[in-house]
Amino acid sequence: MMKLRKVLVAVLTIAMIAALSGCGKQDNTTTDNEETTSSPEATATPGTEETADTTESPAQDLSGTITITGSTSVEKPLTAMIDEFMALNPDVTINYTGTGSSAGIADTLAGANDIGTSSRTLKSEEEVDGLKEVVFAYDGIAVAVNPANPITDISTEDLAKIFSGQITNWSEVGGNDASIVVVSREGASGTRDAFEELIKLEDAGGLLEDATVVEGNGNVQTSVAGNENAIGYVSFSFIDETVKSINVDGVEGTPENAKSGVYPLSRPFLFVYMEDKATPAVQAFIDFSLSEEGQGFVEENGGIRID
Amino acid sequence: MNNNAYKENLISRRKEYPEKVFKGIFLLSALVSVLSVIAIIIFVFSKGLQPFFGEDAYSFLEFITGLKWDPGNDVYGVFYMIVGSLLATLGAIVLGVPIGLLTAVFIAELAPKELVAFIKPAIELLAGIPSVIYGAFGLGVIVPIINEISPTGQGESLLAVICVLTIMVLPTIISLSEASIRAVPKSYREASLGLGASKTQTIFKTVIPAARSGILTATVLGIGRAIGETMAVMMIAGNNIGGLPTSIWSKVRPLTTNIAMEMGYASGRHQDMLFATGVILFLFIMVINITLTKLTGKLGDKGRSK
Amino acid sequence: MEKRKRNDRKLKDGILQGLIYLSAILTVTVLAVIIGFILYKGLPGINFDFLTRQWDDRTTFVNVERKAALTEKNDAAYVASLGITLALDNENIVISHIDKDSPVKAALNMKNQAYVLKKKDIITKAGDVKIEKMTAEEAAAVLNEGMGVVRIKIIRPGGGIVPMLVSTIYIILLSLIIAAPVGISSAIFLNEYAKRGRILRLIRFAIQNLAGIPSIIYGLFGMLVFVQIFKMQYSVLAGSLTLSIMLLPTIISTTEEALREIPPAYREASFGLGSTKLQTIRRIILPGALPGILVAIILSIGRIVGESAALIWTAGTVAQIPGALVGSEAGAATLTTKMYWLIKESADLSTASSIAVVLLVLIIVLNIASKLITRVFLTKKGMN
Amino acid sequence: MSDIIKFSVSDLNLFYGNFQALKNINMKIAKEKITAFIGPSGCGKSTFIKTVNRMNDLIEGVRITGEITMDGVDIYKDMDAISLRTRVGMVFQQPNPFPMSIYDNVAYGPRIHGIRKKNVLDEIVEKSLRQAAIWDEVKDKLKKSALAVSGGQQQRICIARTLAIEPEVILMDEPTSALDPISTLKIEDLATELKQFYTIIIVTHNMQQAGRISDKTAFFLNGEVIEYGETEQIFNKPRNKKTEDYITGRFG
Repeated sequence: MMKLRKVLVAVLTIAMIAALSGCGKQDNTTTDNEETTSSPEATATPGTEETADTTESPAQDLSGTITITGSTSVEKPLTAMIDEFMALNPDVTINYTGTGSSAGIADTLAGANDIGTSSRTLKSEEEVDGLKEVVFAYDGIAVAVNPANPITDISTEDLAKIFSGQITNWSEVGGNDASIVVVSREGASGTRDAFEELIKLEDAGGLLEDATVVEGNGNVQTSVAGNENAIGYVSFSFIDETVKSINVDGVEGTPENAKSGVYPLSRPFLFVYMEDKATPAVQAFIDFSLSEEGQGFVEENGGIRID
Repeated sequence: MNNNAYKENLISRRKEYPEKVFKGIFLLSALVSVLSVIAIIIFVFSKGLQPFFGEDAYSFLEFITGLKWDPGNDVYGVFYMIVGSLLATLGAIVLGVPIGLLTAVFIAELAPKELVAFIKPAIELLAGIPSVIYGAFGLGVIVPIINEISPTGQGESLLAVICVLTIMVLPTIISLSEASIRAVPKSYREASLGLGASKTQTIFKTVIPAARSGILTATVLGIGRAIGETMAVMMIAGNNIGGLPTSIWSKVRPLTTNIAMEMGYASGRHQDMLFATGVILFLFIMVINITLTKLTGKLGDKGRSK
Repeated sequence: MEKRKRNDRKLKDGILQGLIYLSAILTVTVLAVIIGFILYKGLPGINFDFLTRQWDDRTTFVNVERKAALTEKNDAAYVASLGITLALDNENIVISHIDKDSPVKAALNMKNQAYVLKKKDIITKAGDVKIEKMTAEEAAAVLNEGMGVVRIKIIRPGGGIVPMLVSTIYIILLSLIIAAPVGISSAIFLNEYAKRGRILRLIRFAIQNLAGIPSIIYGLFGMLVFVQIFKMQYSVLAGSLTLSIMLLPTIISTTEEALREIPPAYREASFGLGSTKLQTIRRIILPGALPGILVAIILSIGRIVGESAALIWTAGTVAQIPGALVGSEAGAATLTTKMYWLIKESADLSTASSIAVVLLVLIIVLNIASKLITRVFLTKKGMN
Repeated sequence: MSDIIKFSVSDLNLFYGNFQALKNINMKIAKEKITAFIGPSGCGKSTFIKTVNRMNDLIEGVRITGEITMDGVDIYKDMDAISLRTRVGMVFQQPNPFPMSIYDNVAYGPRIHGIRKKNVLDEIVEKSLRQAAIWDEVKDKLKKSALAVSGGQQQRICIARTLAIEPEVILMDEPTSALDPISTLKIEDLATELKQFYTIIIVTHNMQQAGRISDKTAFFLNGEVIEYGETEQIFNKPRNKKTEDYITGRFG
């Protein structure tokens, strides 16, 4: 018994130490990026020789933390921009949490974030004095079907009928004789709001009660990829080869078409912020997002440039 | 024998104080649980009941009997979710209890020792697997299978939910049933065998009836787990925005997933309504708990009268 | 007649036995299929990088002082002035070799702090020249041009689970630091002090209720109280506090069981020698219950590792090593919440399954640990 | 009677809830003598011995009326249970050493009373083990678990553990009922040794044992003291018919 107790105490202690030192170590690996070393070779000062590139030189000494919350659809271009911006301005920390467009805008109005992101236009009740909105990209919403589905084109009217349950069989829109499985997003998703608005689903009677509702762009793709007769919608920036993106009103869902406005399912990506509370860092980040450099990231990540 | 003096005064005074302090600390710690329950009830209920009071209150009757959940249009009905939750739980119990009980019988009565040494850890592992993994399994294996066989052509369904929940309640039911089967005195078995009953008859006519209170407790706990499960179910339920389920191929939107799906996004009344859904869920759990207390209370009485 | 009756009975017995075996086989098969599925999907994704890297790619600009004295190598992809060799990997220019005396080991980031370049770091820009979509040789030529300080844009590839692993450990430690003392003290009160009566009944009822509350309700509560009202934001502390409450019933009941196993004779003997209750608890009861308490802690760790619903809305889903207990830098995804997030947001079942493999290994280790403790304890107890 | 009185019990009643376990006990117990309590199971003798060091306090629902004094001091009113128990040690029916080493078992009492010095503890441990007549058997394995020795040895370790707190009184609750005859004899010899220094009260089922070692004997029945007197007299010339029946084995 005696021995056992000692052994147990020892084991516990070792485990604790191991766990603690484990985290300690992890900490080290991350913090040693920031550690200052007084290496004799480290004589170079930044920006002395390479000041030509004005878009990325950290001219002002920006610092502080920027909290961004809101739409999850903007994630890919946004995180790419954040990554670059933080690399250029090491004293600025930007935290982005995807909470959905409505929550992001609400957070901004409540002062709970520095920048809100939205993947739909503002509703009238959200437009408040002092709230500034900036379009930093456009996005197309792709209509996704299973790759095995022969259908290649659909009209917005048919989309509305399918998502409201008036059309229930693929043969009615030129496909196989099979019932349509409708996949939609959870309530308060910006993509869903935008999609429903663009196809005027409300006029057609609202979303079919029996539609499958899943959380997140990823789950839409999994559901559509896993079911031959499914139809869903995802942001351009998320679409991959497991699903097939079909033409809408005869127009292919490409960034060019969306930008030119021919593709009917496109929407803006917005930053919203309170103008009077914006710190220099916030302003700098928004400027960066609109710059040539920032727009490059939009394009690389499936978004559409604003110009 | 005469240095008792050091005991007299030292002991009683010096020890009294920490004794009381620590007793207080222990009592306070024990009360943390009580306070937590009270806090959970107060916060969840006060937020969850908010939309039903005051100006432009939402009708509670419409909430509780509603068949459609459409926050965008200020429509919040949870009746179809309650039905979905109950059906899913019922299905999981109807399948899970017999399978679990028979597996428990196998482990406790029939399996050779070497096999038990293998199966028991396996079941413990089953109990320890995070529910998200069950969800991934449901999404990756069960849903595609149902895709193939369902008349609706869709895998996300009540059936998928029941399958996953059945698997998830099995460990609870097996381990508790096994324990209560093992607790049945050997003399019962001997008596039954001695009267000429076969081993199987003995198990079903003597052992299981004797262990029934334990099995009942296991069932109630299984119900609790099934009705409260969230993440695994959310990935495979379909989560339709309205309509009562009509068959096992129908989609369902259990109460738990309704909360989990929209919690990150919701604000204002929408968020309050998710808390209201939580209140309904809480009430169900309370009923289950009280049943359990009654059940174990009865169990204890029986034990005493023996 | 007799014979038919007997045959009937045999048939019935046979069917019932068949059902029993079928159930047992079904249970084990289900487990095998689940684990097989996870391993099949997840194992290919497990490698050294997966276990040791950060989750996100990390972009940094560094300044490197080029060497004056050049060591030439007969390799067109070798950058002599920097002492590194480049290679093309997945259309990216990566560092494939670094010389011992390479100046990139003294690279400085924009804050003038050391940022030592490593193998497999991706180079996307040198000075003003983008070197994406180049061959290794072309890139080497670009980097070799010029003298003095060059600014390089580096992407350190992520894709590893280190932040989640660390966050999980943080949350485990923090939750246990809060819940274990409270839980163990509660168990001591219930088993050693409490007298039968209303308070005891109330406490027991509360604990039973806590045990029954689904984790999603804990999530709601934690989000409302800790995240919003106490303004902790999505943070490790908010997550840990939520989990601590959730863990209480497990810790209390397991500890209590261990306390109950301590023979009353020990208590009697201790009291008979004039020790106070506290002394008896400290010297006799707690040491005796230690194995049970350890099992309680292991069970709790298991629950923390597997928890998702109560953590997603309290600790968030950001893959980072939390830099604080509360606030905007304290958000932390555990392995399980990240796994869920992966399925939800990026439909990446393979990476999710790789995380699941890690989780399975953790769970198995925990199960074995608790088994060992119980077994050692039992054999020791067999002595008296 | 030249005996010095250690304990004086008057009108003692004890209830477990509604059940009265001790009825109107009046008794004087002599210092540095062995007093034996005999009687059939459930007669209250064990309950009574536990009132002497207030072990009954630990049981829920116990109510006590009447008075017990030790050296003239009321042990319920004017003394706290903890200091009482350091003066009145107890040896239990089942040997119950703690799951620790022999040394730690014996040192447990002194340690909780604040003695920390190694050499003092060493001294107390050796002295107590010697007094308990077990030093020679265990001196080489003091660091071994106390659970690893025989039952008889365990019981003597428990006695040593009691002696280590230097009590004035030792209560023994059927200390040999779980032991073999040889171990029993050793404990009995030990008890007779110890009475030079300690007041000993022993509860026993074994009448020969009471006859062999005790100076005084009390016979309990149904919670009452039927007869109390010199052991010789109780065994040879019992005044009460019930005592005689019990002693001659016609009863119980």
